[in-house]
Amino acid sequence: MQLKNKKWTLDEFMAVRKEVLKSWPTGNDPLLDLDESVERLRKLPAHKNFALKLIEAKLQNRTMLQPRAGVALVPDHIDLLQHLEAAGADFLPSTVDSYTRQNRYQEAEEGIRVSEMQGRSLLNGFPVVNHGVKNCMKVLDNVNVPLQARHGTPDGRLLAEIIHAAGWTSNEGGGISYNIPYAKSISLADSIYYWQYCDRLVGYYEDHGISINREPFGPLTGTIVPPSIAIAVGIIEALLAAEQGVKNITVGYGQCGNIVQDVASIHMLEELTNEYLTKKGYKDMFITTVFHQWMGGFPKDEAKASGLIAMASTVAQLAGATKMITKTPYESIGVPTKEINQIGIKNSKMVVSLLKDQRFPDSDKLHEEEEQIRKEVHCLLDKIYEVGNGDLAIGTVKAFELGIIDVPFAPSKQTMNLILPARDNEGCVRILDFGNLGFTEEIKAFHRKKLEERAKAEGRDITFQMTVDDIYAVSNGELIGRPKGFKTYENN
Amino acid sequence: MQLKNKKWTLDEFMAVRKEVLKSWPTGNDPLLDLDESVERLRKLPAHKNFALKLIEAKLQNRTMLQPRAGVALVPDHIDLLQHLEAAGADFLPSTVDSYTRQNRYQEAEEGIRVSEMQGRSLLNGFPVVNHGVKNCMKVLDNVNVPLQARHGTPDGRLLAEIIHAAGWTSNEGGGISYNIPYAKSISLADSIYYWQYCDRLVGYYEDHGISINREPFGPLTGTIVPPSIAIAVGIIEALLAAEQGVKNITVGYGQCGNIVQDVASIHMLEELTNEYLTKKGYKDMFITTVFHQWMGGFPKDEAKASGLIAMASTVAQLAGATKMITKTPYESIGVPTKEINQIGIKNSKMVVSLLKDQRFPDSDKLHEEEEQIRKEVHCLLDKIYEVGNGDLAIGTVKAFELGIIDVPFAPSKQTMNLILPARDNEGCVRILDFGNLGFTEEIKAFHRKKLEERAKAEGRDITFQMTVDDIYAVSNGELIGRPKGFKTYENN
Amino acid sequence: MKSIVIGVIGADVHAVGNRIIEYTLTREGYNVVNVGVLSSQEDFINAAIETSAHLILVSSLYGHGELDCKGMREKCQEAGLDDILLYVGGNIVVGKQDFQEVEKRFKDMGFNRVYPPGVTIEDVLDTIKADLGD
Amino acid sequence: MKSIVIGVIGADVHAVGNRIIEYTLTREGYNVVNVGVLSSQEDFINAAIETSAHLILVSSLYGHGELDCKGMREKCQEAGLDDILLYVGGNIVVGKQDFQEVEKRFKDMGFNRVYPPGVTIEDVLDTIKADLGD
Ligand code: B12
Ligand code: B12
Repeated sequence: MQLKNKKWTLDEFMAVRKEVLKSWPTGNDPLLDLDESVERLRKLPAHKNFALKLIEAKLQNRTMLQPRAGVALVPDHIDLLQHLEAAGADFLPSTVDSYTRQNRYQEAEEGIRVSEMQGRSLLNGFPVVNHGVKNCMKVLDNVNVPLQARHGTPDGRLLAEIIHAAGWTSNEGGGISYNIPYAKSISLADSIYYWQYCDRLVGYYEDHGISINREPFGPLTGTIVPPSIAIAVGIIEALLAAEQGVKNITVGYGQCGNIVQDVASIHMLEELTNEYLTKKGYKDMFITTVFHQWMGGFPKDEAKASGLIAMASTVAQLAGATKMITKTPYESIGVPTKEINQIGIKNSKMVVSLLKDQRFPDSDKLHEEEEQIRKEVHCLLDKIYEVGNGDLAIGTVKAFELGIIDVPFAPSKQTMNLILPARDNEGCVRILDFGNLGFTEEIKAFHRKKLEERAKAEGRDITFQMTVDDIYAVSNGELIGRPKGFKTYENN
Repeated sequence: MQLKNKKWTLDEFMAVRKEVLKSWPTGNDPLLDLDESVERLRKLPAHKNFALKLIEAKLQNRTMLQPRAGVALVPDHIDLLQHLEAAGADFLPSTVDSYTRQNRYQEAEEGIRVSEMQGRSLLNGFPVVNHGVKNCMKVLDNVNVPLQARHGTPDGRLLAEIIHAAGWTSNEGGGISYNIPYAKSISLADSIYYWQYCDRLVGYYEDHGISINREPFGPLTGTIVPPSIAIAVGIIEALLAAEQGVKNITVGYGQCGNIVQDVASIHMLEELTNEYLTKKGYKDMFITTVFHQWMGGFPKDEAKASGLIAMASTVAQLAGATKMITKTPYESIGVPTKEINQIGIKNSKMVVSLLKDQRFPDSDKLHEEEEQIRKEVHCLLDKIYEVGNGDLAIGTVKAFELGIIDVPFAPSKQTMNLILPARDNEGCVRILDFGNLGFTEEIKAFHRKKLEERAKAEGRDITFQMTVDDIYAVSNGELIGRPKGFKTYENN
Repeated sequence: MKSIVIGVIGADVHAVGNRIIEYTLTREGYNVVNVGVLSSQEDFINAAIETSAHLILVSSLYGHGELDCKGMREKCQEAGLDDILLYVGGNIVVGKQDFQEVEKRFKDMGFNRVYPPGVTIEDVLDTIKADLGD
Repeated sequence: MKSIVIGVIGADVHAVGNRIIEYTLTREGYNVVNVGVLSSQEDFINAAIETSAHLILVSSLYGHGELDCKGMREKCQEAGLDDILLYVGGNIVVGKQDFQEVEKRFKDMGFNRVYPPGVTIEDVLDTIKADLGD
């Protein structure tokens, strides 16, 4: 295989498909006949189609809600999802367990067995592949809103086949966003290739008149990721997906914490994704945005976690995000019970419905932050196309190799892991160490200036300790990790 | 007595004082010797002085938190307050029961008796007057932050004497704000007179070097009160208090729900209060603001209530309010337990500390709303001084008689009760029926235009039904009470 | 047109629900006699006698309902209002309490219908209609 | 300089805490051997043998800790690491569970110290010091 950003021919796709379906016994299901699946999905009512419901959603003013949720066994999983629907979830997930994510189906099987034996879920998600198409259909039959698989699987090809055949009309992920934060040693060329397959599968459905949504995973490592890096990755994955025939894409972003920066990011995420898709000639695209409530370490106290959840909801709604992924008061502790998951939804729902007729007003401050992000994203994408000689897939692989694009705190060896972020004195995420990041000197100077403001206010140097303090800060109830004894007003 | 806005002489004050102290046996306590009280209060550490802690607070970026809380019996009340302090309350309250508020001390005594008998509080607050100075001192001794009485007492003179003598260094209320929403038939001239007494008492302490804070009750009836009316009342009470020698004043405002309008209101509350105090020649005033989390009907669901609480906290912090009064997840049900009250504080604290380095950015939209409020408040105050021939106390009484100033949904016969508010299409509180309100035609036209936008969007006329729908809306999880079947996007 | 007496009992000044109850019951075609906030048992009873009302609908929001409602049924009987229906609703006790117990306490006091927080006047229109036999 | 082996066990990719643990223990003067995320029991054990480590500090964040840690003590013994200390911490089980029970399960598996969510590496520096006998 020679990776390039080019729509796979049907033959190429079908040849690989044969191998994919052999990778685990559930791939051998007659329900995986593509043409039959197309016909089955054609009969799916519109309110269960993720893509169609998103089109409807965008016309409304309110941000739609989707929780994360998944347990080992089918009946429990259905019960869980029904609880979340009852609490007001507009879209439902099936969060997939970590063994499946690493294609370790044998261990997932063991997890199912022990869970059945002990009567409690020992897996941290729903093992989609092991359960197979029929069980996934059963899950969809028992809910009244669209279903999406949320996972973190570098090679999620069989998973994609199974969920779409079962009528789940959205798949989260992408060749970058489901590799860099979720794997250690899988090459980026491989994961991009795997995700071309997943996108091509969706393209097949689209070619046959079935709308299916795709959602790049915006937050990446969830840990003070600078907005322009997250947005650039989202745009790349949107472009790669569009090439394979995907039409309905939701680009994502994880809350950073400074409200102006967060609103600017959601605006730029949408604007720039559309800009690049248009510029590269993709037509009839339908782009929506998803805002992830704070993806880093949560405070332990449940009331504090609730405060953070509602604050995030305020920002998502004011920014005009189409969808929001909700967290729960148990976030820092462990996978939530269905009741606790409901709390996160209701808490969020209250806020977005209260504020549905309101938007964050235009202001100079907002425009400045937007312009900064615009400049940075353009800069990164220009460099990526450049090193790829115009091919985005090749450019992405090279850019990661060279550190031109780099993701902080990633487990993966496919990213240089040189850049270090830290917050400025108003809590905006900036970059402290650029590594080889493909930024101009002008952009770098801006980041340095912003961090120097903070360093001065705190009376200390700009070091990794700032980053460490910022990583802990939110779980300690602060946004900026100030040094001990710091008093704001001494600097006013 | 002939009401006018003039500092009472010491003799006048002392003469009335004799009568006040006779109104219930606890007034007969030697601890009520004023000069001894002054000396006692001089020894109070700064961190227990409300006024001094507010000065400190204003230098910080974070909005300070204060819950509402009060139960019938002293030991339980102390336990309650200690729980709230532990949860992170920066200032503590003692919310006073409703019998005491109406000076029905006999019934309060009965409430104490039955509460002792049954081992649970049958009173909705702490009966300050019945418990007397010693018990109030005991309460203060057992906490480490300043204490304030929060009540709703048209004639709270004995209450004020008792709490200040006990070292509680703040008193909420005012001649308008503790009459109109809290009484039926008490004349405004009387309640203003009673509150001149309370202010004069604080003036006495101030004259002797003891700082005591006073806080007009900003939210009034808590039910979609148009901001300019609430702000005008706050300014009047601040001016009346300043005349009697009060120096440290916290003006208040209850969240309305449109974020831009709420931020503009907090800004104008502070700006205009300072403007009038300066214009009228009061020197060395220290003005702070307090934002009340949503004061109308709450949603029943506790998770939804938490969402509202955190959303309110976001607004208070971004607006730069000095203090915020917190609500709890039980708000719609009943007086909260100490544990539930803690949840409200922690939830709020998370949000204000996360956002402490952020402010709502300046924008045209914000400035327009600010300018509208400024215009309306000037208009009301000009008219009030006019009908009072330059005397604010007389002007206020007359203006209420004439309906020039009017408070919606008040139980009191002292306000015309003709004006009706409703939300516009973005949720800002506007006025649907002006009664005799002292607004210019230009201002009225603005309100009408805004409400017509909503009426058009909803395809119905502007009637009281809109107001009724708005009153119910927040408890149903919406800000604007839309007619059944309303779909926002049909109008986009 | 049947008469219903409404009002808010005791030292309670919560006026908003009272105003909406008046508006709603009037719209439904009843003769509504509103004694308003801060009303004593006597205020309710006198209004009921004057207007030959069939139903007294007591609101209590502020938590002292239990103290304020004690003896109301007996006072009604003394005043000759033998068959009058007594409803009570709002936030009738202090805090969140088990409603079954609360209901029992008020039924023991002679109230015919007792409502927990969150039940609005709209929710009971059908019950009123049935109870008043229209 | 005493050696401590750290890493994240199983199919777990949570890398942030691991990076901070490396930074903190290094700052405290230990020789930190980081096997990183997605590490098997063998990865930890081999590293411990190579560096004569006194302590293996296992992180498990994603919930499968119970499945992933089973048999680790036995494997250590087979490898001749008879006295090695085993710590485990992070979010070691799925969901919120009674910690006393969880602790028991992991102690039964042969772990010397077992930590609930929210205990950071800073919180255990003193314990490490004491256990390593400095
Ligand atoms: C950021 C994050 C992610 C990022 C991770 C990015 C990356 N590659 O590193 C992303 C988004 C990729 C992610 C993915 C997943 N995550 Co995650 N994640 C988090 C989150 C929000 C913060 C973790 C973090 O970085 N904290 C900051 C660091 C500094 O703290 P720390 O990791 O806790 O480590 C400190 C302490 O734990 C301690 N410590 C750690 N190990 C040890 C060992 C010892 C001996 C001691 C004493 C102390 C100690 O010291 C460390 C430094 O102080 C947590 C929840 C939370 N804490 O709020 C969930 C959480 C850990 N994730 C969880 C899950 C389930 C997942 C997923 C399966 C997907 C899902 N269902 O959402 C995948 C897993 C993929 C995989 N194969 O592992 C669950 C685990 C559930 C459980 N145990 O019951 C959590 C708890 C969230 C939840 N409540 O559901 N996640
Ligand atoms: C607005 C409000 C105020 C305003 C009132 C303005 C005014 N004068 O009207 C102000 C700020 C002045 C105020 C003051 C006080 N309040 Co207040 N207030 C509220 C609040 C937030 C909303 C009430 C409201 O207007 N709702 C909207 C209307 C439409 O609904 P409603 O009043 O509930 O009425 C509807 C239903 O209850 C029902 N209903 C009413 N009566 C009846 C009767 C029957 C038979 C039926 C079937 C139905 C029914 O129909 C009505 C219309 O649909 C409530 C809490 C809440 N609900 O969220 C607290 C609340 C009622 N207040 C409370 C208290 C304690 C007080 C104070 C003592 C101060 C304090 N501790 O905070 C003072 C009392 C002063 C006094 N002497 O009465 C408590 C009562 C506690 C309890 N029962 O355990 C509450 C529940 C808040 C709380 N959780 O602590 N309050």
